[in-house]
Amino acid sequence: MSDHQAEIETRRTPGRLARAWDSDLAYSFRHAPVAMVSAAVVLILVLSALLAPWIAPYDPFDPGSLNLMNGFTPPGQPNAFTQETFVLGTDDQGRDVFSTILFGMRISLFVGFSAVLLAMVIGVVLGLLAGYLGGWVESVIMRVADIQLTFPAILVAMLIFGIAKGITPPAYRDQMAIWVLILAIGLSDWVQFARVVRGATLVEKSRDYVQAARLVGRRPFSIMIRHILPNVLNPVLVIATISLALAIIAEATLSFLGVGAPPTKPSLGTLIRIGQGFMFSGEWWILLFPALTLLALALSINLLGDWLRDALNPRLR
Amino acid sequence: MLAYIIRRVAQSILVLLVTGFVAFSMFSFVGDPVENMLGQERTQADVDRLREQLGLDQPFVVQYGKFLQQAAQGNFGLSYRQGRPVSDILAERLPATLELAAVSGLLALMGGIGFGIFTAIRRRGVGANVIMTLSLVGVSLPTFLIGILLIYVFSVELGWLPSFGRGDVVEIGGWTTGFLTASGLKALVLPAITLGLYQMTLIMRLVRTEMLEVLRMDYIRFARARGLRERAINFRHALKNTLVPVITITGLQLGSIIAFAIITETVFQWPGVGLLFINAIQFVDIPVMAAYLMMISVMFVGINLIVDLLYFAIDPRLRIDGKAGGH
Amino acid sequence: MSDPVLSVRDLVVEIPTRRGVLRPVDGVSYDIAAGEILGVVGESGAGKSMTGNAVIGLLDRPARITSGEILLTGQPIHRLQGEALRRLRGRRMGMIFQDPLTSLNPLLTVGDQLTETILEHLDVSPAEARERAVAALDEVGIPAARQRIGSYPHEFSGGMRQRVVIALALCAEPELVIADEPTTALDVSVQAQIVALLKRLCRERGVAVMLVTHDMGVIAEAADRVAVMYAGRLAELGPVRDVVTAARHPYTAGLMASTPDASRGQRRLRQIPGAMPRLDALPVGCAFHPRCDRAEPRCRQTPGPTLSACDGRAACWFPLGQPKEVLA
Amino acid sequence: MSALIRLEHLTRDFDVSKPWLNRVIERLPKATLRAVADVSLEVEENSVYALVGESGSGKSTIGRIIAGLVPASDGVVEIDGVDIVSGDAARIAEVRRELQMIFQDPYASLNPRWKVRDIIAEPVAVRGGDVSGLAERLLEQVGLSAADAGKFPHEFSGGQRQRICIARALASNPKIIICDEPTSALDVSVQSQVLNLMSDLREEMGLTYLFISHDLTVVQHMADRIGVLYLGALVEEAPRDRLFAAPKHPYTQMLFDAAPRMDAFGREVDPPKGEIPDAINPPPGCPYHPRCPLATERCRSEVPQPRMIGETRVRCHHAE
Amino acid sequence: ETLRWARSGDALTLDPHAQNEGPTLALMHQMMEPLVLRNPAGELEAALATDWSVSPDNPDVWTFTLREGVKFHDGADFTAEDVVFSINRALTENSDMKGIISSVASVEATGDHEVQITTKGPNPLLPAALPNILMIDKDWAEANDTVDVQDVEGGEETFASQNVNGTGPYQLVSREADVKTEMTVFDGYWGADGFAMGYSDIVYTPIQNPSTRMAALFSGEVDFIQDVPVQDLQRIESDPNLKIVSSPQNRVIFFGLNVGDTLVNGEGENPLADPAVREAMNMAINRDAIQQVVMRGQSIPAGVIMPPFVNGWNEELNTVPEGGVEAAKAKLEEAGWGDGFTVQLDCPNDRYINDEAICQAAVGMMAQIGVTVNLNAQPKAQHFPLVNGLESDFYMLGWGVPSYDSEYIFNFLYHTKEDLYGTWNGTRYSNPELDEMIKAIAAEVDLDKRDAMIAEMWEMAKSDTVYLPIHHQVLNWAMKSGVGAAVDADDQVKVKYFTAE
Ligand SMILES: Nc1ncnc2c1ncn2[C@@H]1O[C@H](COP(=O)(O)OP(=O)(O)OP(=O)(O)O)[C@@H](O)[C@H]1O
Ligand SMILES: Nc1ncnc2c1ncn2[C@@H]1O[C@H](COP(=O)(O)OP(=O)(O)OP(=O)(O)O)[C@@H](O)[C@H]1O
Ligand SMILES: [Mg+2]
Ligand SMILES: [Mg+2]
Repeated sequence: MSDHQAEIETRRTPGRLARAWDSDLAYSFRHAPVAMVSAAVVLILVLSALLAPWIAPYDPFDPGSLNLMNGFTPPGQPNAFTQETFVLGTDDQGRDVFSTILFGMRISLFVGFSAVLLAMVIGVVLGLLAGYLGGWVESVIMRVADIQLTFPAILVAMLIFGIAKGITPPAYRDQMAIWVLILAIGLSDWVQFARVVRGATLVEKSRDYVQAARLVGRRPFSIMIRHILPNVLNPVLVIATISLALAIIAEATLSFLGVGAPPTKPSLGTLIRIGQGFMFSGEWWILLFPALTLLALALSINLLGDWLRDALNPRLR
Repeated sequence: MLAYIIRRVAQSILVLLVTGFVAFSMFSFVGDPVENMLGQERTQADVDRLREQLGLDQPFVVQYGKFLQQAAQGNFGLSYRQGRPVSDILAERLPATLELAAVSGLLALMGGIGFGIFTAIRRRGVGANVIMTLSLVGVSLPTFLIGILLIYVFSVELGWLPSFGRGDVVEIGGWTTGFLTASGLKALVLPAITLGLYQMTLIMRLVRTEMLEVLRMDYIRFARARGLRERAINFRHALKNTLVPVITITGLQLGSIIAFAIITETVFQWPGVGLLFINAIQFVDIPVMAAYLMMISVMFVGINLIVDLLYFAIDPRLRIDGKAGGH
Repeated sequence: MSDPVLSVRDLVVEIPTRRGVLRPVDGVSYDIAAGEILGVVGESGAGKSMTGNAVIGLLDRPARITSGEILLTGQPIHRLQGEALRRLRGRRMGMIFQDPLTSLNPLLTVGDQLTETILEHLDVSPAEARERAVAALDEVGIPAARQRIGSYPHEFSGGMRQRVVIALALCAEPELVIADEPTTALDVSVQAQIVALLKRLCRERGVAVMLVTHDMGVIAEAADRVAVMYAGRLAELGPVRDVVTAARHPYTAGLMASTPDASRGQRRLRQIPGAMPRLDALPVGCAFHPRCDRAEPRCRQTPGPTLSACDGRAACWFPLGQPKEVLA
Repeated sequence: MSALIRLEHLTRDFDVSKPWLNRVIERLPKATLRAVADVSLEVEENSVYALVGESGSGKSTIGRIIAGLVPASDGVVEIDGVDIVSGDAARIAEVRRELQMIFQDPYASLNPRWKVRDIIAEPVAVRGGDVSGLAERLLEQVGLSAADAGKFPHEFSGGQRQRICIARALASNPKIIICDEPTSALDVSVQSQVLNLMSDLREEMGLTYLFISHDLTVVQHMADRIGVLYLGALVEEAPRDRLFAAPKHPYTQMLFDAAPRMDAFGREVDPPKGEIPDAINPPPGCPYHPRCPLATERCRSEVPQPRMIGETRVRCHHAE
Repeated sequence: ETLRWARSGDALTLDPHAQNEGPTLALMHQMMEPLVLRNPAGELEAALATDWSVSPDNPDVWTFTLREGVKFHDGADFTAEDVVFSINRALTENSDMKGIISSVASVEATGDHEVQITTKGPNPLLPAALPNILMIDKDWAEANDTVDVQDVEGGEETFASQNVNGTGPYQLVSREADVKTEMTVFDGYWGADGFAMGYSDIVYTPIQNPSTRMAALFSGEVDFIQDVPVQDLQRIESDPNLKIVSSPQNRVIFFGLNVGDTLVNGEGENPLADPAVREAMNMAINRDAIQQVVMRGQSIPAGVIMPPFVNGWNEELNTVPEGGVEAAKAKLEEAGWGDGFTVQLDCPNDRYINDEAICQAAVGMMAQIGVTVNLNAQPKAQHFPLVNGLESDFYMLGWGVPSYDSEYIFNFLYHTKEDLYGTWNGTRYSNPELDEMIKAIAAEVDLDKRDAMIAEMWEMAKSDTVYLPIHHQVLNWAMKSGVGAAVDADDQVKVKYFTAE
């Protein structure tokens, strides 16, 4: 026995970071070129969105700084009236497309992250409750989930948008749009989290470590949070990643339907909505660059999610 | 089985009631229909009179009650916008949406299952990886943009396919179909692809994941150990088991095709219920919005029911226990 | 008697992993004759299943046979691939897995699963296949086989399911059956039934059986010869009575001794210290030496010998000559 | 010696009926599964009481009822003189502390996301006790090293995990440990280590074990007194040696005969007939009668009541 | 030859008196006719009435001589009783046209082909109110139980909302609302020889999405579209198969300002109550930039909220304030608002050409003089209630003048908001003197005197700067080069004037 112990001990206990690097996940990551490229793209995009105020040459959200006469400047060419030049051109309001993309991505990412977070919190909490408590709590939650599914996401979003417009004080409407988007996307997305968490909870609940925790007198809520939650997070993470891409796209779709981010503070989706109007008119850059950015962002997140799903599923290794 | 159906129906009615209630509580926020219904020269008195006539001055609970009362008699009122019975309008528009949904659903199902199986069986193959990545491109752009791009390429630049509408339709006993004319079929192509692409990707990924799980099961190993052919193993043993979980989600996805049709129909000016709904929202055509939401609920619930019944058909374990599957 | 039904020679299975190449099966050799039951025992992870899977050609990637040979009635089969291998499986070699519940496809009736196997391998009409299926079920002791043939797996009890699995493995009349822990998931009373059934079939049909288990009792009752595996290698191989009563390898001896046995009446059990090493952390020298109380410097430095290098029974540099001493 | 655990007519029914609407429409009665049927037994302090029986016989359920994880449907459960079914809540909480459990699957009974230190200290930490150094001390006590406290469960082998489970069970200084098949997932060589450890700890700490197992040889090794369960009912109960020497109930005899033996080379006996019946629709009368070679008409209709034959308590009309 | 015609929206009904709305009337004008028509040049032209005059002794009475030999599509003759019926129908409670002809007191048939219309007071502009009052057959309406204009709440749909029996050049073949309406030429049309009548059939399809609409034109699936996005004009022009026809439109776009004491959305003193502040804001709007960039030249900067063809128009009124940002800032400073203020701009996003983009541009322009503007752009169904409910401080509105007379503008936009007057005045502006004059001109029969009064009123109105004019829209129709379309300032297509090549 002692020899064996020695054997275990001789394997040094590395630091947290080193351990993470050494983990299966990290290993699988280092051997998946697609995942690495995607991660790099996401990282670059997220960073440049975060650092937009410092990177972007202009502040497109400051209406006072815009010169309408700069409108429709092609990429890299001087504007006919003002002679100013912009890397990726300008849009119909004379905004620098490059800066607007950076700032717009900030909004898209913020909406995406927050919406997924919201969906995740609601879904995980309800899923845990349904799975752990069972009985009528479960029935009620799962029926509510059914009802939620009955309302297609887009409709939910449109209706929520309507309500919010009705009840928010006008002075806050500008910011409201963002929060409404978050709420709308989040609310229509929680069901899948709830379902998955409920399923995983049912499995975990029957494991003996939960029994052991009950035995020593832990309260149900404490068990749910301290014991079960950490063990159901893997699938949640996978769904969250894929939902993030979906949420960003959903935001774009909603803005096409006219319920998206306000045009004065455009998100990527709003930019695409605006840009698609210029598809035939020759100002291709207004659509192309935001669309490519969205594609790169969503595709990379999706690819990462895909990889994560396979990597976290021990049965597929 | 019977008990199960009764329970589902009871739930469905509840769902419908809640849907309707929620919808009604929201209508007042969509805007004021009266503004649209009266011309520029109307007076305030006209506005007040019309609002009263329409019952819009009542609290929404009362409006909802009235709606329910009428709906129970199969009367959804007149569209504010078109002045025609809502049920007629829906009946007229439904075939377009259903045909589009059916074709895209079929496309999504066949493509999804086919590619799903392929990518699962050839998990590490180049082809599978290419398909996986390409399919992700399809869901990484918003549907409306894909639609517009397709129009740009195939209608404007190449001129192969029509950019809008349903083409010529043939009416058969109150049902208009585009399946029987060449132009009707051509008109279906782009919208169906636009609408089906997203669902196809979802189904494909789902099938792949489930199939990979199933291929790891003992009974698959055992089937191999018995020397069955790969084809028999993949299709007879694995696929059938894969379908059991796939059916629920696919069912829901197919349901949401009708919801997503809103966007596709808007882009392609496809004369279905989705376009109707968008118009209704713009006009604040409350009777149409209410009826549409109810109809969507009924369809979802119906699809759910069918899905659950399919479960019974596929999985013998459920047939015996009679335990409700899925939820 | 000509060739043994199965003959495994210096079989090595390797798995390339991120921590180097593992050898879950390392130089295993044994024969099984027709009508003989070879028991394979060992701790979990010793490589029992891996050996069985290698024989029937069901190694999951990335595991693969890197050297050695497997002969089925004298014919090498370890290089066979795809179609050729598939034709052998089921037809000439059958396999039985541990869990009867998960071994059967829940969505197909047992009759379907039987007939598809029979039709796949034997040149018979569907009607005849059905007859054979009934006969197969009947043979494994399913009452009212003709009626039960349309039943789904979940309609059978655990023991009956395992009987169905056995019928499936045997319905195309293979010469070799690999039974990987066929009774582990079952209750004792049912286990006794299944073991009796296997013995009967083996005897009646002259099938060679490789019976994998970690229950020494089952081996003792059912097997003719026993192979003890440790960390991917054969530790000992011999007639069951000899191995159980007079083990030569210290590991086998320890194993026997640590099984509780009231007749010995001791208050404390003999125990082998430690646990079997993980494949990615095999000690230098004989894999067993860290747990062995007889280990000599030689054991720590040179890998353990192969069976053939020793007396053909125990792969040990210092086999126990006098089993009584150890057991005492 | 007094009885530390006392069960009297303990019964537990599980409701396994279909939903209400199905029953109404399909005219089905309510279905119940009697997992524990009228079990009475006493466990003496500092002894090992073993429950044996095949799968589904209600062993675990009894253990979980005693542990308070599952409520009893009927009967009395007394621990250390406190009735945990109807007794005073404060006292129940008190005796609960004296009771711990070890589970069958060492892989499932440790939370994979927790460090060993936190796992072991949990029983104390939950009640707000002082946990400094506790885990390290216990680890040493069960034969692991204090340095293991910072690791996660997946870094350990099955046997080591079971030691961690034992350490956790010991953390709150219990009097009673319910061991639900603690070694059935372990290899023989490791099983002996764990069994030895358990024996040692019992002696050192004066523990009482309720030892649940289906393995007769293990039970024979560990137990002082053994109860044999069949379909929820305690069909035979006797001190160990008595039981092994002279099993009275035909079921016990069948178990002994069917158990594989290391010395039974090439044994050719008729295997036992049949399998355990469906617990939802158990046979009337003596539950064992369909498989029993001694069964008579009486067995088919009348439920046998426990009788004493010498030191053995048996539920059989024909045992002698 | 068939004209395939697309625009963004469909007619809401075929009942000529149920909806006073552009696309609805545009479709019906192909199939039904008024007594007096406004031709593409914007002039009044004889349609079903060949002659009209006000009675010399009573300024309240007008006599209309009807065209003879006119037939309805079903073959019935067009007579005076149809006119009486139609106008009375248009005056009923459920009619949406009653506002246009609210001055009509009664209608009588004074002969088979003569009617007399009596007004509630002298109304020199009565004929100008009639071009959208379409005539239908009395007998047909009675036979089909569609005498009343549809009442949505009433439950039943009416026959007239789905069927047409007019005298117009085209008759209805089939109609699927929102999908397709097919018309074919009416053989018995009285004017078959008098008009171009280049097309024998019309297929009308609404296509909502601008990109799709453009795609349909580019791919040749339609021949003629309205509602052309301004950014696509260039591509159309460069396409040899396509062409654009444009004309200034009868619609002026402007912002309205809340001149009341308090802001709706905001606290404290209302800066907009100060005419100097409004003046400064007016100066800050760079109309040229909007014209060039947002509108791509497709607009005419406006200095007054009156389309150019309206009676009362003069170039001088249309001058835009000089000064630009600097002057505006100075003015604001002077008014005591040098530090700026915050106000919300309510804007429709689906009503006028590039409405949202214009508002956005305005936000930037206001920012340059230190006024922070929060933009609230939303669908028209939500926007207009704000305007009419006095719930906006700063809003966009567009105004067309179907009567081609200034009175219409004053009536709706400048008069104090009351039951019948000032309906669209969302500014709280109330000038008793102006109100007086508005009532006075309505009854003034001496046209010269009336014009003088109008000029005076514009002087007053303009100096108060309640509205900030932006531009007059320019109307663009795009079509295949073979289509000879005569563009109409009201955006009203009348295919009978079209030629085909
Ligand atoms: N894909 C793999 N990667 C790494 N190691 C593997 C893989 N598959 C199996 N192994 C290892 O190979 C060894 C042999 O496994 P095998 O299943 O043959 O053991 P066994 O003797 O059958 O055990 P058990 O009694 O648990 O069935 C084990 O140590 C296992 O961990
Ligand atoms: N929560 C429950 N609901 C319904 N039935 C249950 C429940 N828990 C246990 N049972 C049933 O009660 C009976 C006894 O179960 P128990 O787990 O006590 O058996 P066991 O003797 O421990 O079996 P094993 O050896 O398989 O662990 C079984 O038939 C089981 O299916
Ligand atoms: Mg194994
Ligand atoms: Mg148990």
